[in-house]
Order: sequence, then structure tokens, then C-alpha cells
Amino acid sequence: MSKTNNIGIPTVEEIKQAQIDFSPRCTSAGRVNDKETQKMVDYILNFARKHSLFVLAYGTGCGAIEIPATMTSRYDAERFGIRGAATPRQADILLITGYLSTKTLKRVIRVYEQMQDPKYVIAFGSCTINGGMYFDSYNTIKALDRYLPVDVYIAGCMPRPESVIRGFVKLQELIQKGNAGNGECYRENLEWYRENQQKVIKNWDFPENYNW
Amino acid sequence: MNEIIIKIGGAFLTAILAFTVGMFYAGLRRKITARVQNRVGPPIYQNFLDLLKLQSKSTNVAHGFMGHMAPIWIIIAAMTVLMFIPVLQNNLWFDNLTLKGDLIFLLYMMVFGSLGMALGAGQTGNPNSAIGVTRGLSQMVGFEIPFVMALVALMLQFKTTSIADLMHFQSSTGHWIILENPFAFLAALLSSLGMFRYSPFDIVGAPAELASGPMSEFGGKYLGTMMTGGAVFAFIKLVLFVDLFLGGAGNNSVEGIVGTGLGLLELLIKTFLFYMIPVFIGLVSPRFRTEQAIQFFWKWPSFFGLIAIGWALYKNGALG
Amino acid sequence: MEILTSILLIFLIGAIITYFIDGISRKITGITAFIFSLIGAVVFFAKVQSGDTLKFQLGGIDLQWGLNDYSYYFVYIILGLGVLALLYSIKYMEGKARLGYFYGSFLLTLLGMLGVVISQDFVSLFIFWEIMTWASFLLIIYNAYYKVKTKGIKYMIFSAIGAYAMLTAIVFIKEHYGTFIISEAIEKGAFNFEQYIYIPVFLLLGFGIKAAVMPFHVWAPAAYSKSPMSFTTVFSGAMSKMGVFGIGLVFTSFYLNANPENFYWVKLILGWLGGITAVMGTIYALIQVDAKKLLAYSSIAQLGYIVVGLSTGTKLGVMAALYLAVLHAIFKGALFMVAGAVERQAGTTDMTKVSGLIRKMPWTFFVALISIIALAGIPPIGGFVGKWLLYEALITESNNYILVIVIFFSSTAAFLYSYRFLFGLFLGQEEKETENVKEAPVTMLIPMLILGVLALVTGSYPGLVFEPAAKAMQAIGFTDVSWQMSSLTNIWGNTTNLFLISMLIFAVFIIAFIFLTLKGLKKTRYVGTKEISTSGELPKEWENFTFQHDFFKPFERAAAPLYRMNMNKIWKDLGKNLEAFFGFFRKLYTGNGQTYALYVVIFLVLLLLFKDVIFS
Amino acid sequence: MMSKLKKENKILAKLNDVFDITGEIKSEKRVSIKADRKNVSSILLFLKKQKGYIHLNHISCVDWIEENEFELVYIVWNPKTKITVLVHTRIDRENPVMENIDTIWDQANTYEREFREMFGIEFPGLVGAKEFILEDWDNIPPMRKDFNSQQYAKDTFTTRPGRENAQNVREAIQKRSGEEIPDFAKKYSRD
Repeated sequence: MSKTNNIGIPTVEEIKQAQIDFSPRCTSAGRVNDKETQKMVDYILNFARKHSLFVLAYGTGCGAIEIPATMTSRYDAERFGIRGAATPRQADILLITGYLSTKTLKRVIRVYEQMQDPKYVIAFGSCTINGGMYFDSYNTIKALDRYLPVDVYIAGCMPRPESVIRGFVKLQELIQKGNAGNGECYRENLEWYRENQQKVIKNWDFPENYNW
Repeated sequence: MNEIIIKIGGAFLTAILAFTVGMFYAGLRRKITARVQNRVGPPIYQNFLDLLKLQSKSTNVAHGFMGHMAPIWIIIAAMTVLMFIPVLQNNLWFDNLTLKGDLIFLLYMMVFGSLGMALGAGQTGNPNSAIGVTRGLSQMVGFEIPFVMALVALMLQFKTTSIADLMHFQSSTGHWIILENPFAFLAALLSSLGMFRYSPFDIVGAPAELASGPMSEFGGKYLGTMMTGGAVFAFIKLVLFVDLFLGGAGNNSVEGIVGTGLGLLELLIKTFLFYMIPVFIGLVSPRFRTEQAIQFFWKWPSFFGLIAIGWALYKNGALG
Repeated sequence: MEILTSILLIFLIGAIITYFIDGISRKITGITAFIFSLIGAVVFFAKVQSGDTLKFQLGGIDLQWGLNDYSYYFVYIILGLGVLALLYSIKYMEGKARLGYFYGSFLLTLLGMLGVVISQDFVSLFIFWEIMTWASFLLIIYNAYYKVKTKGIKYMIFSAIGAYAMLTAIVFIKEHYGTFIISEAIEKGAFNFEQYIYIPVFLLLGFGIKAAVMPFHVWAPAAYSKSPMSFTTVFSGAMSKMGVFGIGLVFTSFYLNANPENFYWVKLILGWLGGITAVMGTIYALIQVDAKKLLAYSSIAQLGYIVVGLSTGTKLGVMAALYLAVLHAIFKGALFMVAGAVERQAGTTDMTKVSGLIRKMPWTFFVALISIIALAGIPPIGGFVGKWLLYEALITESNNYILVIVIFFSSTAAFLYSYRFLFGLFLGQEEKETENVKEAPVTMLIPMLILGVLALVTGSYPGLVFEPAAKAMQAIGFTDVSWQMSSLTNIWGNTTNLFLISMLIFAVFIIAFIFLTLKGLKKTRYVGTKEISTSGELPKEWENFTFQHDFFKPFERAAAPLYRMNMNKIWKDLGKNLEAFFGFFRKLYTGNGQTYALYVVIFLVLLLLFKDVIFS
Repeated sequence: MMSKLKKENKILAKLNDVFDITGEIKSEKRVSIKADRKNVSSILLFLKKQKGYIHLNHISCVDWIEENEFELVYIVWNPKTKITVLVHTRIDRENPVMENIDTIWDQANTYEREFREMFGIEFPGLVGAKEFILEDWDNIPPMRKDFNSQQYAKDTFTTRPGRENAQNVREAIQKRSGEEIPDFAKKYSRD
């Protein structure tokens, strides 16, 4: 197969290589759980965590309209233990619904850092994956996991409530396996994330010390 | 020595009972709400999972001295009030300090927890917390008045200020106070709607408009402790109402563990039946503004309270 | 028994010396005043026992000074609070003007109060009463030296009304019963509301004005909040108790049960006045934005409780009144000291300007917390005991059941302004203006902490106060007053064991502290008041989210009818009407000779017309 | 035809003899006029005060980069006669300055702040002339045609691999998986 073609479309190898270069620091899906045999207490705690998910729905984009539908009687997300949280202090999941403009990204980062470990991020819709229909927009970010550690992506524009619930179930599986939750990883690779964030956010007025 | 062991064991037994029943009732409320809204709803043990998860948060955010004290004060108030309320009568394990305190003390001790929570919420510096606290305190001034009227009526009618005596009266003469002084029960029932803080009186911690009000800055173990305190307080209020009006529980002649079991069963049935009233009223109610809530409490419930006092005076012959 | 005179002389000489030492060195003025008051207090408690009397003649009037248990009980309040307040003033008044003036009047006020309680005849009572009033008036206008009219005039007018009422009553007592000695007057039944009802009524008027009873409370808020805080501790803590002292004195024959049917209306009216005072003080306290005014109104409310307790005339009720008198002196003194400390350190006590001082002034906050809990009457702190006694007295022993609800409404609404005080000054967001505020100096902290610890101890061991209170009650006509060290009992036999409660609370606190706070304390991140969940927005440095304006607007809307009646306005209208009335008479004197001639002619005509009617 | 458009002709004639404009009737109840930028505010004031065109529907801005001009279109509407008048005006692109009309219609303020930010048009005396929607924007105004949004996005944001050239996604699919391009999609492909 030819290396490149006349209109500059990358080949599969290039894309694979680029994705390896691209690889985000903290992600749950690819992570190998170092302790395969969990202790009993971990098992119990993970069971509790996976069945009580307090969601902070940060309605950034058009996806926010899917959340009420997910919570209503027809789809009833509460039967998984999913319920809304009012403030980041109480929340476990940061649910980012739709495109993120750079202006919003600043607030989202602060909200994420205000949450308490273990904390999970579910990115919602194609705009958070690769920009989606805003691939050439001048003020929406293209790949969320450059700026925040994302646990689960829900593809689609927009994903219907069924797929949203599927994403939650996927996150529950990850939690039970002990993979999910990248708060510590985020804190370890803070300077990498800060570098990416400050590249987008022009005047950076966050406090230096990580003490939210 | 044996006395001491029984006292301490009974105290822990009561605490565990109150915690378990309160949490299960909270889960039950969520389940019933879901069923009424034609949903499946969370499992009934959902609140235990929430509590376990909140306690297992690996980082905590504290706002200083009062932020630390707030959950402790709530636990203190819950435990102290629990110790002074007779859960089962003439049962060795469950009369903890029943005769050592009376209704006035309980009235004031119940405020202790909410005061601590108010102070803790105040120190976080979140404006929503302060607004929620002011709403809660104002609403408390509303519903305390009819409740106190009902209690004063009972005190005057039965010439005692202690719950144990009231229970003893009901168990000795099989007359429940709900029949002896129905207006007092009415006033207390209406004010209990405000005490439970379900709809239509849930503007204190309204998540949509106040970001859950006073506890908006508390997460992790603090939030979990507040949930625990709330559950125990729900149980306390239910037991208090059952003791005052519905004849208490455990008044059976069966000896030993079987009698205790029967008493607990009776207690659960009565508390559950009473608990369903605020729950179902909350399910079908919109939300009152604060001043509307206060004015509601000062109109009909207080009117019933006044009638109750007159009724009590008439009953014990003070009015000729 | 010359020791009483010498103690009064100590205060008098102290006042004079302090006044003149100010010119020599401003540093040692406060210390001198404190030392003199300390000497006076020490000598008093060392040498004077209750029961001492001193008879002497002055200008043909035989006077009698002395102490029984009842007045001794109030001496504890006066001297204890006075000494602590003077120790507090050393740093508080530092660098202010006219220190000699201040401390001299302060010592004179103490002298006056002491004289009031030790005088056992009406003449010296009246004299000392006037000394007290005038000295305190000088202190009220201390901060407003050139604006006397606006600031102190209300207090002056009402004190004058009270003084005239007392004087009238005293003259009538001499007229009808031929004695100035209080005990003799009581024996002869001067206060029995029998034939000369106006005697006790006038006396109650005189004392009730000092005790800020409705409707004569309007002088209190301005006076309490305008005078220097270190004096307001004594003013509100001790001097208002002089009114309580007098009311108790007048009610002695009532407590002796001379003839209860005469007292039915008295106790009803006074009880309701006290209840309305409590409600009014409370609901006006919770709309204040200035901490000092808030405390002033709350003092009025607390005095209302005391008056209610006195008016019941039962053992529990009077015990509640005396206990609350001491407790109010303790926690309200501490709270006014806290307000003064905040005023000195942060510059203002306006709760819309200053907030978030808890990390700056932790000890002050600690004292404020304890005192506020005592004020709100929440166990296990001393205030609860007074509330308990009052309620049980009203429920079990008095027939005034609606008054219970009124009092309970007032004390439930008291939670609101209690929280307002703590939140407004100490909690909330830390402001940029108050970022370099320091803790109060130690000589100001010591008295506050002493008072706070007292409030804490009385919660578990109220018997410490019950013992002298019981003696005092026996002195004013009660027999076999029973009390326990750390448990409360009403006449129906229901008890509340305070020691057990305190132990239980302490145990639960230890357990909860270990399992909640210490668990995972290392992982705890301490955040400032800016790092709150503001929907992700990052607050700017100058932004302040503290919620301070219209704090209890919902309650105000709900209780709007209560806010309509305003005593100030009523008094102003009365004054206007009187002015118009007398203005009419002034118009008769036109200063024109012809008018006067016309009057004479009219008079003669009338005389001629009605001569047979008049001279028949 | 003319009888049908009586009202439109009336307002057009009126405007013609008050101001010097070139106008035409686009359709029924739709009059479009071109005016010099100096007259625009007086025309709008005239329309609002005299003729009852009290409602400002919209203000829009077009970037005519070839003529090196911005075109501002003010759309006003008369609730009585139901006639819409579009006032077109051109302003220089090099130093774009336009009269501020938020004294005539308050809601114009929002539009003008947006133009100021998105096109760099200055409105003297504009209330609240500060950062409006964009946060700390340091490039040329993004709605101008000479601002290359795609290039800016490439430089600023990290795009995920596989999404470099979104126009040719179908070719990319074909090259990778040999799937046939459907006919309706053929005309969109570049080659």
C-alpha cells in the first residue's frame, strides 16, 4: 500500500503512529490493573462506588438536553444508583456533555480539580472526542483528554439515552475492576496537563499550588 | 457492673437500630417515589451504598474549625436525643436515660445539631449555604410554634413533662393520646411536615436553586455523616411521635427476646405508617416559598394548637 | 459597721484620683481605676457579710444601710462584672480621649449601683439611684461629646420620668406609713396594692424603666449601642439588673403572699409586658445590621424573660429570674466584650462590612460561640437552665398558658439573631479589608474567657448559682427553696440531669472526633473561603460573596404585622400632641395689654353672671 | 402590482425625498434601501419616530473583503403596516467606525458589542465596550474573512489523528477499506 497519496490522506500506519505519539497520559480504558487479585475491602468499596454515582452534569453543549431524558421515567438512570449532585464537592462523575469552548474549559478544569478522589470523567458526544462538527472552529477544543483525564467516551452526535446509560455501565465495569479514577494520575502528570491547558487558555490566573 | 454493661450495650443497640431503620426508611422513600413516578428506582439499600462510598472518598476538603465540628455536632445531637427518647417501654435494653430528661430539654437539644450545621455551613463562605441556613432557621420558627403548642397541651392535660410518663399513661390505660387530644395530634402532625423538610417545605436544601443549600460545600465523609445524622433524626422524630400520640411500642406481656422482637415489630409498623404521611404529601406537593411556609404554620396548625390547649384545660377541669 | 462607708469611699476617692491622674499620665489611668475597683471588691467580699446593717441619722432622717442575701446576690453581679469590665477597658480605651472622665464616671456608676443595693431606706436608695443614673448618662454621651441632645436625651427623659415616679412614691410612703425604711414599709403593707395602689405602681414604673420594660424600652437600644462597649458590659449586664432588683423588692410582699387576689392583675399585666418586651426585642434584634444594636435589642428581650419570671411569683419562676439575671450578666457581658474587641481590631461592628474573622480572632470566636449558645439556651451551656426553669414555671405553676407560647416564639426567634451575630462577624468570606486583623490583646481576652468559662460551668453545675439565689429568695419571702447541684426538678417531679447530659455529650464528642476528624486527617486539604463551588467561575480578589444584606427577609415578610407597631413613633406622637396642647395655653399669653384687659373684663362678667351660684 | 405595493412605495418615496438614498422594493412588505453611513442613524431615528418602525429586528454585518468594506444591515419593522425596511450601508474596512445607535434602540447595544468583538468595528460612545463573548482573544477578529479559522485551530488545538483533512473523509475511508464511494458523494470529491 502506498505510503501517501496525491491528496495527503494518512495511511493506517501513520495514523497508528500518530495515535501512539498522541497518547494521553491518564486514561482508564487502556490501563492494566496491577493488582489482579483485589483485596476484599477493595472489592466491597468498589462495589459501593460503582453503585452510587453522583453525577455533576456540566451542560456545556447541546448534549445537556439528553441528561433529563436519561433521568426520566422512561430510561430511569436512578436504578443504577445514578443521581445528580449539586456541587463538585459532592460529585463523583464529571459529565461533559458536548463541545467545550476554551472559555468553558477553564471552568471545567476548576470544577474537576474541586472534586474529591476517586473522581471520574465521562466525555459525551463526538465534539469531545475529535471536535466533531467543530473540527475547524477557532474556540472549541478538539480532544478533551489532552486537558483532563477521561475515563469513558460516549460517541455520537448526540448519543441517545440508551448509549449514555451504556457508557455509565461501562464505567461501572471499570470501577469494579479497579481501573477507573484518574485523580492521582492527573496530579502526578499535572505539569503535562497544565502545559496543554495553558497553551489554550491565554491568561492563566489559577493559583499555583494544587489546593482546591 | 451488670447494670453498666446493659446500659452501654443498650446504648449501642439503640444507636444501631436507629441508624439501620433510618437509612432503610430513606431508601424506602426513594423507592416509593420511583414507583409513584412509574420508575424502577434504586434498590432499597441504596443509601447504605451511598454512605459507604462517601466514607471511602480518599481525599477530603475541610474549611476549618467549624467545618470539622459541624458533622460532630450533628452526631452529638442525634445520639443525645436518641438516648433520652424511650424506644421500647419497660424493656431493659432500650430505656437508656429515659427518665433523666424531659420534653423541654429534647426541644432544645434537637436544635443543637442544626446550629452546628449552620455554623459549619457558614464558615465555608458559600453564599448558597448561608441563604439555605437563613431559610431553614426562619422555617424552624414557623413549625416550632404549633409543635410547642401541642406539647404544652399534652403537658397540661397529663400534668407531666416527661415522655416516659406519657407513654406509661397510654400503656396503663389503653387510651392513645391521639384520641385523648386529637387537636394536639393534628397540630403536631402538620408541624412534623415541616420537621421532615420534604416537599412542600424543602426550600432549605433545594438542589436546583440553592445547590443543596447548607451542605453545598460538604463532601465525602462530612456529607456521609450528615446523611447519617439525618437518617437517625428521622427515626427519632418518628419514635417521638409514636411515643407521644400512638401509644408507644413494646407494651406486651411476652417475656424475653420474643417480647422485644414483638415490640420492635410494633414500633416498625407504627413508625412506618406515620412516616408514609409526610412522604406521600411530599410526593404530590410543589414547593412553598419560605414566608409562605411560615405563614402556613402560623395559620391552621397554630389554630389547632390553641384548640388543643383549650381542650386539655377542659379535660383536666381547669375550665370548670 | 463602718466598712460599708469605707468601701463607698474607696470608689469615690478612686473616681476622683482617676479623674485627675489622667492629666498626669494617660498610661496608668485605666490601671488605677482597675486597682481601685479590685481593692473595693476584695475588701467587700472579705469583710462584708450579709446581715450587716448600719443605722445613722442625717438631717433628722434616720437612714439605714446594710445587706441581706437578696442584695448580696446582686453585689456579685455588680462587682464581678465591674472589675472584669475595668480590666477589659485598659486596652480597649487605650489611646481614646478624656480617659479620666470615662474612668471617673465608671467608678461613680459602680459606686451608685453598690449604694442602691446596700441602701435599706428609700432616701439613700433614691440618692444612689440618681448618682448611678447621672454617671451612666455621662458615659453614654462619652462618644458623642458635642451631640448630647441627639444621643443621650432619650435616656435622660426616661430616667427623669422614672426618678420622679420613685420620688412621688417615696413621699407618699412617708405620708401614709410614716417611714423611710424599706423593710418597715413592707411590713406595714405599703406594696400590697390595697388602698394606696399608686405607691407600688409608681415604684414599679421607676424600676421598670431601668429594666427596659415595654413600653419604656425605647431608650435602651441607643444607650446600649452608643456608649463605649467596655461600659455597656456593665450597663446592660449589671445596671439593668438594678431595675430587676427593685421590682423584686416591690414584689416582696407579693412573694410573702400577703393577699394574692390583689396581685392577680399585677402579675398578669407585668407578665404580659415582659412577654411583649421579649418578642419586640427579639424581632427587632434580628433585623439589625450593627452587632452592637443587635446585642442591645437582645438585652431588652432577655430582660423581658427576667420580668416574666419575677411576675409569676412562684419558686421556679423567681429562681429562673434570678438565675437568668446572673447568666445574662455573664453571657451578655461576654458578648458586648466580643463586640468591643471586634470594634477595636477590625474598626467596625457593622456586619455588612466585616466578616470572616474566625481565623483571625479564634479565641474571641470561641467566647462568642459559647456565649451565643448560652443566649440561645441550648444545652449543655448555662443559658439552657434558665430557659428550662422559666418554661417549667410557666407551664406547671402559672395559669398563663398563652404566655408560654409567646416566650417560646421569642426564644425560638432568638436562634435567628444568634446565628446572625456569629455569621456576620466571624463566619462567611474573608474580606480584603480585614486581612491583617490580629487577635485581641490578652488583657481583653482574659475577662472574656473568664465569663465564657463561667457560662460553660454553669451548664453542668447550675447549683453554683442556685445556692446564693436560693438564699436571696428566702430573703424576699420564700420558704424552703430546694435546689440540686446539677439537676433540675419541677413540681410534677420531672427531672433533667445536666451532669449526665454533659458527660454523654462529651463522650459522644470524643468518639465522633476520633472516628470523623482524625480519620484521614492527613489526606484533608484545607481550602480558603474563596475556593468554593461557584459554578467553576474563579472569584476575583476583590469579589466578596458574603450574604449579609436583608439576612432574614423571608422572616420579615412573614412577620410583617409585628414590625408595624413601633414604640418610638408612639412616643414621638405623644410628645407632639403634648407640645400642641401646651402651645394652646401659651397662646393665651399674647403679651398684649389689651388682651389681658379683655380677660379681666370677661372674668368680671362671668363673676357677675354666676354670683348667686358662687356666693350662695 | 403598483397598487398592491402602495404602502411600500409610500415609505420609499418618503425616504427618497427626505434623505438621498437608493432604494428598491424587494417584495411585498419588504423595502431595501442603501444609504451613506452618515445618514444611517438619522434614517433609523426618522423611521422610528415619524413612521412607526418601532421594532429593530436585527443588525447584521457582512465582510466584503474584495471591496475592502464592511456592510452593515439594519432591519426595522413596523407593527402597523407590517413592512420591513432593510437599511444597507458600507463602511471602510481599514478603520471601521460606525455611529452608535443604542441610544435609539437599547437592544442594539448587544449587536454592536458583538460586531466590535467579532469584526473589530468601533462604535464611539458604546456602552460597555469591553470583552463580550470571547475570552482573552489576541488574534485578529475571528469573523473577518482574512482570519483562517482552520489554520488557527490546527496551530492552537491538538487535533486527534485521523481528522486532519475532514473534507476528504470519504476518500480516506475508501483508501483504507476499499469501500466504494456512492455516486451522490462523487461530486463533492476534489479529484
